[in-house]
Amino acid sequence: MHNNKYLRDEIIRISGADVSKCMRCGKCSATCPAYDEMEYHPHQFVNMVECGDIEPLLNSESLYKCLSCFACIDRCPRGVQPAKVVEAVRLTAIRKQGANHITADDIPAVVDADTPQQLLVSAFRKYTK
Amino acid sequence: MQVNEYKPLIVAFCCNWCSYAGADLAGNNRLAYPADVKIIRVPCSCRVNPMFILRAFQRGADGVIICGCHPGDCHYTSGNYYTRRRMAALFSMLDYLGIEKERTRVEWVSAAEGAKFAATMNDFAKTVASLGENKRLEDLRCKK
Amino acid sequence: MQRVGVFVCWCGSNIAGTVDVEAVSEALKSEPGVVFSTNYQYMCSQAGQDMIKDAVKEHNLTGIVVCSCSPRMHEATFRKTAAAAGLNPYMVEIANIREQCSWVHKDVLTGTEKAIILGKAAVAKVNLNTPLIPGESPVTKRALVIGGGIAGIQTALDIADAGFEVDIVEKKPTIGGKMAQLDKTFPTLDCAACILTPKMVDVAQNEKIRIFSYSEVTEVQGFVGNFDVTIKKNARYVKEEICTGCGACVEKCPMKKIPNEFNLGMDNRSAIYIPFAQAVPKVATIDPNACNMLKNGKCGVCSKVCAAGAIDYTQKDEYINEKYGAIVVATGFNPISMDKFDEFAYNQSKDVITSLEFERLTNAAGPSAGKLVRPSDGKHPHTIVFVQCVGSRCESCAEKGKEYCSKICCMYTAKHAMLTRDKYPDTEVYVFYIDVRTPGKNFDEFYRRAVEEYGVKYVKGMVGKVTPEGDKLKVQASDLIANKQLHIDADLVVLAAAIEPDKSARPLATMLTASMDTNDFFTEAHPKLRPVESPTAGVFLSGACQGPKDIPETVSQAGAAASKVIGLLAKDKLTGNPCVANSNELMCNGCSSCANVCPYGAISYEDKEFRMPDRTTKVRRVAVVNPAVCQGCGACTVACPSGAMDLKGFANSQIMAEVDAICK
Amino acid sequence: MKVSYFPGCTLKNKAKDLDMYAYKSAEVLGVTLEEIENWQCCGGVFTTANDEVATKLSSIRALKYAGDKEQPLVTVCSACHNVIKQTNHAMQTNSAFADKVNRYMAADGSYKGETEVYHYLEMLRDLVGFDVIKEKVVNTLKGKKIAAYYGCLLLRPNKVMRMDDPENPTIMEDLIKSLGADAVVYAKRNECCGGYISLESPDAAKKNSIAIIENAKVNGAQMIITACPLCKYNLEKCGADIPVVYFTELLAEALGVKEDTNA
Repeated sequence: MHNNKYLRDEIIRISGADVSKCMRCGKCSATCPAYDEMEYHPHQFVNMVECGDIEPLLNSESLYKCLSCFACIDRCPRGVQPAKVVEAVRLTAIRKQGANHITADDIPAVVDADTPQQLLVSAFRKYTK
Repeated sequence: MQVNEYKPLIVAFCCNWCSYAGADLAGNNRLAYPADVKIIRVPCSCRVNPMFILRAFQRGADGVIICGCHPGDCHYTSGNYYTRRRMAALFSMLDYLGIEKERTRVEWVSAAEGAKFAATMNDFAKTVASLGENKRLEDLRCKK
Repeated sequence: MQRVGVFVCWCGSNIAGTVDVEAVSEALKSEPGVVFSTNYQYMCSQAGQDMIKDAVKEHNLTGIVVCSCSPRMHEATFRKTAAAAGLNPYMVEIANIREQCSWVHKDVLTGTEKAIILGKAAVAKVNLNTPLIPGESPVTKRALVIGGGIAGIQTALDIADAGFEVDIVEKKPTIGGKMAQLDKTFPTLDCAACILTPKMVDVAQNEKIRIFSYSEVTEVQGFVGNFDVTIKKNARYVKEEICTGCGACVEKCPMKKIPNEFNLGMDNRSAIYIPFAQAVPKVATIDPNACNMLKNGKCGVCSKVCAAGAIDYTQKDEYINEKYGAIVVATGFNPISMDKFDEFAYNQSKDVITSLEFERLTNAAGPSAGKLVRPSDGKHPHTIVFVQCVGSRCESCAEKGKEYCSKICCMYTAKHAMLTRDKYPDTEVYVFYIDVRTPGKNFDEFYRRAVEEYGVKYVKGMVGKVTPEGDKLKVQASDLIANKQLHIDADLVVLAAAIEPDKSARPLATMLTASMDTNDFFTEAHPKLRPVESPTAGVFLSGACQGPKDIPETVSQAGAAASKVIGLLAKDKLTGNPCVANSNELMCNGCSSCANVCPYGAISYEDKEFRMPDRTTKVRRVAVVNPAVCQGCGACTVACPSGAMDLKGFANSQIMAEVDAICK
Repeated sequence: MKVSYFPGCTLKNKAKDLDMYAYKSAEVLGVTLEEIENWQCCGGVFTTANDEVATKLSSIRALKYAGDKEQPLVTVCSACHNVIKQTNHAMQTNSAFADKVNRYMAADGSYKGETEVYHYLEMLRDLVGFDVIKEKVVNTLKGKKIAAYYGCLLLRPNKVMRMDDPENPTIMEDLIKSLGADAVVYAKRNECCGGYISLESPDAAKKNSIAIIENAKVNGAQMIITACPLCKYNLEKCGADIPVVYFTELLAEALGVKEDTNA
């Protein structure tokens, strides 16, 4: 298994989440509304970050599936805050040069007459740097 | 060349039931704190006579800390409440005399709080060390 | 001048690893009063103790300083050694150079330096020690058991068996506790009522045992051997001695819509009620918040139908004072509230229940007469989901639940799942678990049987959300082994709620000055060696008030607590702590400052005649300490304005000498 | 009573109703919403990472503006509320973050987290009072079965938001009841509608939204109210066959100020 200690520590630092508190109950994944869209699920994010197995996460579409609905944060019995871990990994990915997940050119094709500004603003904040 | 770092002299009065046991627990868990702290066992924090504290400062102590059970948890029901009141008055007087109030402290440490004991002592020792040597109440005749 | 011997212990490498023991014993040799100083590998061993005894004889020692582990560990040991050598045991002082020196400092130089100073302080103190002789106090040969569940029942029966009188105080109208609400018990599956109710009857019939039901302890004074306890007997508006428990009043009472606590609100009872058929004492109780007669003076039906004339609407709360030699706390547990866990929809659907409610649902005497039905519509559930660890094992920063494992849930859930599959094979049963914890005799075998023989589906994972929709409960959960999110349409969801100490425990602990942990479980005097005693002398712990426990454990702890109580009550006299306050009557001016701060009322005043220098006599009021009541806190010594009050064993001069030694 | 008001980007555009009815209703209830000058978009979502500072400055400017006027800051869009409240919480609890922020803010003066942030719903509950609203109702909504949809942003993370019980909230239900209608309680009212994922994976958002609407309908809902433009968009987009309206619109209707705004 790939063990990237530097990335691991960096992700833990910017997320402010303590992954070592996880007791492997899987409640984050049980509660996740985007579970079916994800290749790696919230509990795997926590576990893989703890193990330093981060490359697969950085390259996974799962990063862009988390809704930041914070259900996992509120329901985790251990206070691990999985959503913050996912966010930290996503930032690690998109902060690289040219790694934005969407561009303005993608937008006209996906908006309709009712699309609220909020949707575009949120998506850009989540997907781009 | 060896640099002689200033080491404060700290007297800690610990009640037998909570804080002394808390100090023991800190030991059991190998939680380090400075050797400058010397503990005197008393049955209850309310046994600490202001006289003892004055004597300690007179003899060159740099800080005095009193540890007792948490309010409401005193083995003798109410001893720590007496401590709290008496020490508030004493410390304010000492402050008036020039013994900064950072050199005196009352802290509640339960028998289960080994970590708190060590943290308290580390913090107190650091605070006292930052104030430097206490000379205000020292009886120079005691110095040989 | 004392002749002091110093004995420095290596404690193997525990002390000798960080402290140069040779240097310590050498340095202390030159302290005033020291005539002998040595060091040894294990001072507490037989050889070490013999060394002390020999030195006492050889060097005519009058005082001993042992530089070793904490006095909380071995002070008693070395006091015995001193006594065996013919010294007064209180001529021993311990310098704690392990817990407070070698274990917290890494550098040998600093460690040794500090050890020497601590040793000097102990020598300075022992120089001022005086022989102390403990006082004696009589023992009241009666025990009080607080709580009438299985823990309290077993403790009371065992104490009574030894021939001592026992009183049980139970706040509910009947004894029996949680066990009376259970259906079957794991892992043998015998019926709880079948094994509990005979014991309840034994209690009722035992002439050594008195039951104060519907009562609570309101005040505790005194100390080990001599507790003075006030018990409040709440008015039940029924004369206990006369009521026959026939139940006519219960039947005729017009107020029938009161939620029945015994069935956890799943059915109703009347305003006058007997909690269950086998209640002990089997007498009716009127609920003052529900009774029309008590609320607005209109009704009186129960009084009319009572052939025995037991109803008394004017009954008042009664306070009883009683003396006890020992007190056993057996206040038990409760499941925690599910309010903070509504992702499981406990407050949104009747068909989401706790495991204790499930017990009542499957109990033949329960609200559904033992038929497993949904509380909402009375239909048979075909799919049941059990959720483990609801509120247990939560990190404190999660702001809900308890940090500890509730210990009993894995086993009772296996039991529930197995019994359901046994009785209703058409039911699908899922158990969502984080870990299955089954350390107990025949426990794991039991759990495996549930899986292998009864086909219970154990899923490693947690339920995340329960959504009531129509007559289904949509359960969204994770299956960590399959790495899938599961969606199950369940008919009934059962939550294994964490357990917590009864709410009455905290105020009781304050009354008893018994210590508790942060979860409000009572602390034991030693977690391994004194598991059924509270650090407060004379107070003992039985059952779940000390920590989560199943029935076998509770019963064995109850028996252990009883044996400790019997050991105490078997003594005619207790030797007290000699480190008590004493007043120098020549200095005392009778101002009462000391009596005002004494938490035990140990100080009284006497008029005493004094001879004056001019040969006249004068009568003065002076303080006198009752050594049997004084606990030696020392509050009075500081309050005394004239310096007359001092504490034996921790005298002003002794502590001052320690301060001097440290600050030299 | 005067309060500072942060409308947010969508309320000036696609969600004009949410904004307009918020003003109208507040007026009836004796509250003046003073719109913050030169407010900037909150960003739509709160970036949880500790080292994100610039993305939170617009919220801090708004907070400081209200703080300088010694007014509470009221928001009405769930997203704005979430972002601003979480930012404020970070200012109060994370001193390293606060230091960095104040270095950026040097020109405007420092801010420590002293402003109180209220969602419009909290303002109704805590500053106005549902009993007061009840008295001001002119068009009672009696007989209507209305389901409140909270979504995720109003309630979570509960440690920061502290609006209500995050798993069984009642604030919107209490509002519905005070307007005379029946509140439909359903478990999925705090589940996510899909949020911004509808841009990339409309089907995923659709699945979530359908489940929510289904759950509300099974429990008897004839209408859904929400505080979030994106929730409204997602719930409508999935093919809802019951109306989804902003809670302020419902409030305005009950208070009798809906018609004249239309006129």
